[in-house]
Amino acid sequence: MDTIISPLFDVTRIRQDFPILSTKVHGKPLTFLDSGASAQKPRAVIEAMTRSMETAYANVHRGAYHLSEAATESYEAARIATQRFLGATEPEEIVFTSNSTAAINFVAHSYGRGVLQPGQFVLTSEMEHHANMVPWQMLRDANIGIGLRYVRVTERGELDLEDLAAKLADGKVGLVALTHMSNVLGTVTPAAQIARMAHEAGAKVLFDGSQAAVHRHVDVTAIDADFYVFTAHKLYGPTGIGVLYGKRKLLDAMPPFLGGGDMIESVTLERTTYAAAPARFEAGTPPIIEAVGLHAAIDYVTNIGMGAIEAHERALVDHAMAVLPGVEGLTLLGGAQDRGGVFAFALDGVHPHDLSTFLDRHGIAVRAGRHCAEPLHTRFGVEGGTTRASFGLYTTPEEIDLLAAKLTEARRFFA
Amino acid sequence: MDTIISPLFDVTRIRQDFPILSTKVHGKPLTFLDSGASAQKPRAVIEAMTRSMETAYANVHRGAYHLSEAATESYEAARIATQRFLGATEPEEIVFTSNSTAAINFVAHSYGRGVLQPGQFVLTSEMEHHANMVPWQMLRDANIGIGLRYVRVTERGELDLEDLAAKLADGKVGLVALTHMSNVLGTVTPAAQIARMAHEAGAKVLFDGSQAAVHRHVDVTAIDADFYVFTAHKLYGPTGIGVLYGKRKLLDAMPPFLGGGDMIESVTLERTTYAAAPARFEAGTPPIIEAVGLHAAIDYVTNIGMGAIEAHERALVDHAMAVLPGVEGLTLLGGAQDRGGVFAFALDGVHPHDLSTFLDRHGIAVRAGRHCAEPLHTRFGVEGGTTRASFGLYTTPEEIDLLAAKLTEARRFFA
Amino acid sequence: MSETGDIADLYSMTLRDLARDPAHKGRPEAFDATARGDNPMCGDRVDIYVTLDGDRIREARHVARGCEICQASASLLAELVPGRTQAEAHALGQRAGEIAKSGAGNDTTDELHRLSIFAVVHKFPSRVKCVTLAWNALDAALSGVKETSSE
Amino acid sequence: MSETGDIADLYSMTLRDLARDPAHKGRPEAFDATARGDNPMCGDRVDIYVTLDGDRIREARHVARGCEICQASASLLAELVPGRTQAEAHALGQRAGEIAKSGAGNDTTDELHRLSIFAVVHKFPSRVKCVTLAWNALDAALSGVKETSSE
Ligand SMILES: Cc1ncc(COP(=O)(O)O)c(C=O)c1O
Ligand SMILES: Cc1ncc(COP(=O)(O)O)c(C=O)c1O
Repeated sequence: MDTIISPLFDVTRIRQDFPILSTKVHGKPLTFLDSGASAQKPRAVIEAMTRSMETAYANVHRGAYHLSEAATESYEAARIATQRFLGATEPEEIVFTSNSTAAINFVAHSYGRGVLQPGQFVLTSEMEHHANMVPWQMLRDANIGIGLRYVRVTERGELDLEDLAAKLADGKVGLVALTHMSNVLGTVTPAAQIARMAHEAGAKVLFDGSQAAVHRHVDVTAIDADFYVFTAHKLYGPTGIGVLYGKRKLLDAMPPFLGGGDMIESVTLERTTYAAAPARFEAGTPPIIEAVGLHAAIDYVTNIGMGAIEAHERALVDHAMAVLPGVEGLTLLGGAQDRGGVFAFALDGVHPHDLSTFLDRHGIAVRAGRHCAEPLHTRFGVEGGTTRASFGLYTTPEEIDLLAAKLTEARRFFA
Repeated sequence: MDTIISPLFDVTRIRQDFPILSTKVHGKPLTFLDSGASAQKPRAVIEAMTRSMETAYANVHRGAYHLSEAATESYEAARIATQRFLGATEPEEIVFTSNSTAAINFVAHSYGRGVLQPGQFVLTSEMEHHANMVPWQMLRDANIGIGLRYVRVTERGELDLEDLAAKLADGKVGLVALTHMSNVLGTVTPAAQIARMAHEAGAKVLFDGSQAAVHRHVDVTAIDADFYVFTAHKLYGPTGIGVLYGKRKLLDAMPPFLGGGDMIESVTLERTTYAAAPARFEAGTPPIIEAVGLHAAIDYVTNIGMGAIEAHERALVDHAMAVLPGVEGLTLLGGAQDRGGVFAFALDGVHPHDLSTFLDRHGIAVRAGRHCAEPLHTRFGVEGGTTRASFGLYTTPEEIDLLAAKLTEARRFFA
Repeated sequence: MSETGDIADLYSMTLRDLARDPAHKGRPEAFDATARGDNPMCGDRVDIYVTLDGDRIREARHVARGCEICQASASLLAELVPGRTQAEAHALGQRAGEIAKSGAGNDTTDELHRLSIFAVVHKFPSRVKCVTLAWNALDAALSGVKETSSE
Repeated sequence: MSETGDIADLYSMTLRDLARDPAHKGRPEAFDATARGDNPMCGDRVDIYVTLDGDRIREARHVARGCEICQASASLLAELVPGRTQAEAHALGQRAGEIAKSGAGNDTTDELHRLSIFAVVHKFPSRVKCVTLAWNALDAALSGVKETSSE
């Protein structure tokens, strides 16, 4: 198979944008199949961050001088770019946080404690990353009368929509918090349908888009999401910055979470009033340099085109589905119809950790463990963990072939 | 005056380490006097971050492959560097957060709600940055029986230690939370003495070292601080990362704050148990690239020597104290004996905002406003704000002279 | 453009006269509506007082603690809004904001011409808020809100 | 060193035999102390069961759900600790961790020589925890703690 899957998508040229992809690991060319954990960074992102530090850096929002104006402009331009990337209506609906985890915790605190009422429930699923499970458990355990329900996952690794409907039926769910794409099964969930079901049952809906936003074009307005979160480092951007989208009306009704500078309207010793969103939720010096990096990452993927990226990754998924099941002793976790480029599997007789070390010595980076989704592993009876290969826009079919070949070798080695 | 203040400290050479310092603003050489808000970045920091993204990037902690091992090693090396920088006993006492504000909020939530008891008080001061005031107000207003007291500030801009003693006297204060250096007055507080007083009264003590840690050698063990926070972007490091130091015993006793990946020990649908500190407090993907940047910043200032930096800044303060009061119509805020390179002032007849714009057109970056310390401005009767010049290790006496000259010009211009 | 020119352009005679002009300053003894505008970042504060004549503004006055641009904007507001309805006053405020933000100031009507002294502000992006604060407060006063903010 | 060599060094015959060795595996019917070691990141889990003879360990057994290194380490533990006091067993565990971390394994005594199969682990930094998990669990069992973690 040729590496150029689509004439629109020259993966060989794209790989040259990522300096790390030309490094060697243990003397072998790097085969990076762990983008689901964190993606590599294109030169455009690295250079944008460098440029901001070399030519336009200062603290934002409070300075009436050139560098601070320039930094503020870049920071707010990143907000606008993010708004457009997600199809949000206004830039004020975009709150910068430190990662997806912080964004979900924000909602769990500000909306969960500030808006949900005793007797209401949060509805999440067995399929979630811990980031979209532990904050809701902490809310449940805060003894303020908020309960927690889980949507079941089918054998195929899809959300059980009948179970979802059943658990919404009594109208007691105030917030549905579900992943838009599983970081273990690759399953893409039917977000628009879920939002409709939630809204009909009187609930708001949050989507954890940490994986989905990387792999497809997301339009929060079309989906009618109330909250949507993602994290820059998986979108080829820097660490240290994540995104919380919230509908304006909802954000305006939420109390702040963290207190400090930049989120206030006035402070006296006795009483503090808070600024409007998004400032109210951005206490302290924000990730200024990281926002510039995120902006560059959004521009980078947008220039390639989310549609082209999706098509490329769909081709990779098809290729993997053709190749991986041919590896003797390999069992894939889940088999959703709508799935992205994430494959968790067990290899008979080889422990994931041993396998991961073996592959590493061949330059192949995959992840072993439970991928921050312990209940899902329990659900599928693989408490000990799995090995996971996940793709990025720079992944090639040849890399998948190499993986398959080395899996077979590993099985022989550990026999 | 010669720019080389000390033979140990060649400021001309040091300035060459900072690419932005050779840029021009409105056609004038940049005179950056806003390091107190955020400092500029030396090439060493920029390059370390670039290198990490180009050669050693992956998500940390969970990967059994080379790049993840390398990234984990850098991330944990940054923790050890921070531990040494602060004189902490163990690396486990260092928690990475997103900034100082987040670090203080962590303590307000985890220690404030998790350990303090109803009937106890937090004692802070009129002199604090909002970051060390609003979280305690939010704790007070959470209706869990925790009160808030403020230490008075003297005319000179020092903490009133008699008032501190009086407010500790009834033994009801559980936590003293005070700045180690004011970001408005420049006042350095007697941390070791405060800690002793707090401990004698049965209270723990947190220092907001956001300013102090930049200007002097800090040793949390010598001070006997229970908590100490600072923020990398003021220490010539990147945005997106801050530091919470906490004594091991205290951290171990605190419940987590944010929930998600990496902070758990085990997760089931019903029950989650949490990892030990610091992991328990670092939910989600941490600021990996930023930790590398912070490490480089710590190495940078340590190589120059915190003692040399302190001496350089002391000379700058002396110079400013000799020059600024000579500007007609200028009133300095505060006049503490022990002070760092931060000067807030009023210029008779000229509004700070107008002044800041005027200075900007001469290439001089200063900050106008209330510097996230509104109650302090109220205390000193300057509700409308002040203009603030703050120094970094690259500041020269000539820059202070230029400021003084332009202040005089501004007064004429706006007369 | 020379940078001294820049500064002198911003702080034009017209602007500085407006900033000092006592005619529109001070709390009136009686008024029908008032609101306070606060800029938390810089500490600027403007109180706007309005007397009404049916659905039209009869008089506006201000007490401003702020920079010269903020004061000038409040004075110009007080000069321009008498005789206008709430909607008209709001539209004028929007226009003032646009002019300050984009520099587009080639309107032909007289009032709009007066607003064009703020066109130069677009070269000083952090100062746009200084222009809009008083207008936000006026909007708030006319719609019965007590406080507003330019952040 | 060739990379195949590397892998083969890590998964030496000795290590793989230990990992499979049934002699020290299985939950005994009676025991005096037990504890569980969990590695939350990778899902490894080791249960250690100890019977005592006064202040000395008589026997140790394990049930390990983990990689080969983890299993081998648990088996070697079960082989080495009988006859030792809590303090001696702890010291041995510390030594195992040091060897895995630093690669220093040139001890002369017999038991320590056995531990040196883990010296190669220092070239695989993320695997050090696989060696220490069982030893942490033993420590926990002997001091009455029920669970421990290698994170
Ligand atoms: C004394 C003091 N405390 C706290 C902060 C807050 O730091 P950050 O904005 O990085 O959270 C600052 C700086 O803004 C400060 O000067
Ligand atoms: C589905 C999903 N949700 C949430 C997260 C958490 O993202 P972060 O660690 O950046 O907060 C991840 C990635 O780790 C993820 O894959």
